[in-house]
Amino acid sequence: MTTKQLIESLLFISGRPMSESKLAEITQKDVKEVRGAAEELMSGWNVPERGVHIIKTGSSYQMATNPELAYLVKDFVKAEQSGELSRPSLETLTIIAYRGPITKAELEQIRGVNCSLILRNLLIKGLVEAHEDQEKMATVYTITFDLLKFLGINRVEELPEYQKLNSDENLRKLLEQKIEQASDEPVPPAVSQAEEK
Amino acid sequence: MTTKQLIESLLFISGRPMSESKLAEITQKDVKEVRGAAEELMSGWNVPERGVHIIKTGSSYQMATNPELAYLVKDFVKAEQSGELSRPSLETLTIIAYRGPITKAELEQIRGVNCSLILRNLLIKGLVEAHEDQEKMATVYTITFDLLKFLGINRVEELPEYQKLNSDENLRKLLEQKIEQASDEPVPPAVSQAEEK
Amino acid sequence: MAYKFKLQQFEGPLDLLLQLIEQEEMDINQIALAHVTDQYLRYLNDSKDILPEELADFLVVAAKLLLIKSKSLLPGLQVDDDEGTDLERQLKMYKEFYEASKVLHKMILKRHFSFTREKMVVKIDRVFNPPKHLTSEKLRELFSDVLASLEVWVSMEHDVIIKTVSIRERIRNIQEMIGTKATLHFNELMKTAKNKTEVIVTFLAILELVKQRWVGVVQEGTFSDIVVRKIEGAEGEVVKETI
Repeated sequence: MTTKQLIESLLFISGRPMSESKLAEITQKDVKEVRGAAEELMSGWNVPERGVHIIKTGSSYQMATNPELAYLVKDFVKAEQSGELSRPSLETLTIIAYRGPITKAELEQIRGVNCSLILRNLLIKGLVEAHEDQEKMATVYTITFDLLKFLGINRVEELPEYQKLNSDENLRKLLEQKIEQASDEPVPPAVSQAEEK
Repeated sequence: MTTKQLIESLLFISGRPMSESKLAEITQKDVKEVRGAAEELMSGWNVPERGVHIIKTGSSYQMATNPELAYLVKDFVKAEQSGELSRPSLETLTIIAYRGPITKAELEQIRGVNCSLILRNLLIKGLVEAHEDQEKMATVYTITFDLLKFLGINRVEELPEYQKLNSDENLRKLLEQKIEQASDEPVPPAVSQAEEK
Repeated sequence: MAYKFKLQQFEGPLDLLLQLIEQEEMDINQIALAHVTDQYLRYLNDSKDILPEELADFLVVAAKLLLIKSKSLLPGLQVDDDEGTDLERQLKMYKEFYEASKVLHKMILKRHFSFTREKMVVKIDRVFNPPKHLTSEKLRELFSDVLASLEVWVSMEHDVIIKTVSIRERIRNIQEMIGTKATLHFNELMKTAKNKTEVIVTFLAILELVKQRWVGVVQEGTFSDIVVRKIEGAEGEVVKETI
């Protein structure tokens, strides 16, 4: 039996998120092999012509329906899909999606405002998860499967402009470019008016 | 959307046998087309290297584990039933012990995180049980009689410092705050599905 | 200059700043930041939308803006440049994610949701499997820990309201002090501030009073104490719309 087969089968039986370590424990394979096989599965399953996809966040996997079929499946499972995200929730989730795993301090640095309450709300709603990062010795936050399902993507890497916004380095370069450009520009005439009074 | 895709997603999400006529009704295709698509699906899925197969009984189809992997199902069930409790699970258990009967919403307000998966885990391990509370019109959780016996007591009131800890002032305040907050909060995006009938 | 435009509800100080700059159709740079400083401060003073627990964050940005503004007014002023470019970079970064959040919002509105199966395809029988070393005493300990962790949430809002002083309160406070003393020393005033936030609030309050010609400030030498003095004829409440 190949590891791919075993994982496929387990994800189907459970229907819920399964972590690499849990999959490794049940299949008695090592985590690295599980990860490799799971990634292979994802590239096989996550194509437009398949009705079922495999979605991933952090180091967990789950089987889910192809988001293009939402119109059909929602009636069958009688899903409630009411509700809107508030602006602070959306903003916080966006940052965590692109920059997760992220600490509360890093999040607050980007939003410029205390995020304790909004994080708590998102944790309770199950849109965000907290983990202990052993290296950073800090709590880090990531998005959950529920948010992936809500966005209709298989993993955060599929978000628009993920590479650019995910890496601090890319973003820093981008921002610096803009600063340089701005300083090269001739001073706009608006400046004199700017200093009213 | 192809009929194959639609059937694949429906068989996955249901996990149970679905008749050709039922599939035709939901997908709004005719029975003949459904049969053709399902047969095609079967020849694609039912190969030794796949972990999940599609089986046919009479004129019904069902997604199921590759029969070669029957042992894996047993391993999975065992893994679900056994295993030590994580710290968050233990915390949840103690809250149910001291504050039960308690709703999921109250539990989440106290713990500050979503408790769906933890509750399910505690239920499988026979540590807590669910009841319908007629007055609250909600499901409430209590610890099981088995757990009481294991702890060597007859009722939760015999837990150490029960009176004091059960009627903690901060706990009362927090649960009251919840009601105030909940009313002006946006509705969460409910992607989780209702029970299909 | 009176501001007449209406801003959307804002989420935090960077959002307010971004909206002000976009309203002026300016790019994010030091000039734009200096330009909107007054509007920002006025919003801070008047807005009832700012949550008490977020006030401190708004004030930190106010302090950075004032530094940028003072540099643009006094080009010779020797100040460390970091704060200004920091704020500029921070605001640009915030804008990137703010724009991204609008894209995500559109994705969600499409309602292309994925669905997962709640029920397992196999039935799992419940077996009683208690944690081996669990005792009543252990339960009591864990529950006490849980209760202790609640303290921070329960007391949070209460604390913030007591601790923070609004700019308006501080203005009234300084007016009263100056009413009895006629002159005040800046250092003395700062000593009454209990934390960094209050230092900034006090500073902003004095600035507001200067702007409204209620007090004048005099400094004898470069490092000597600043004297705050009531201007002759200034009476009564501070009028809000003076400039």
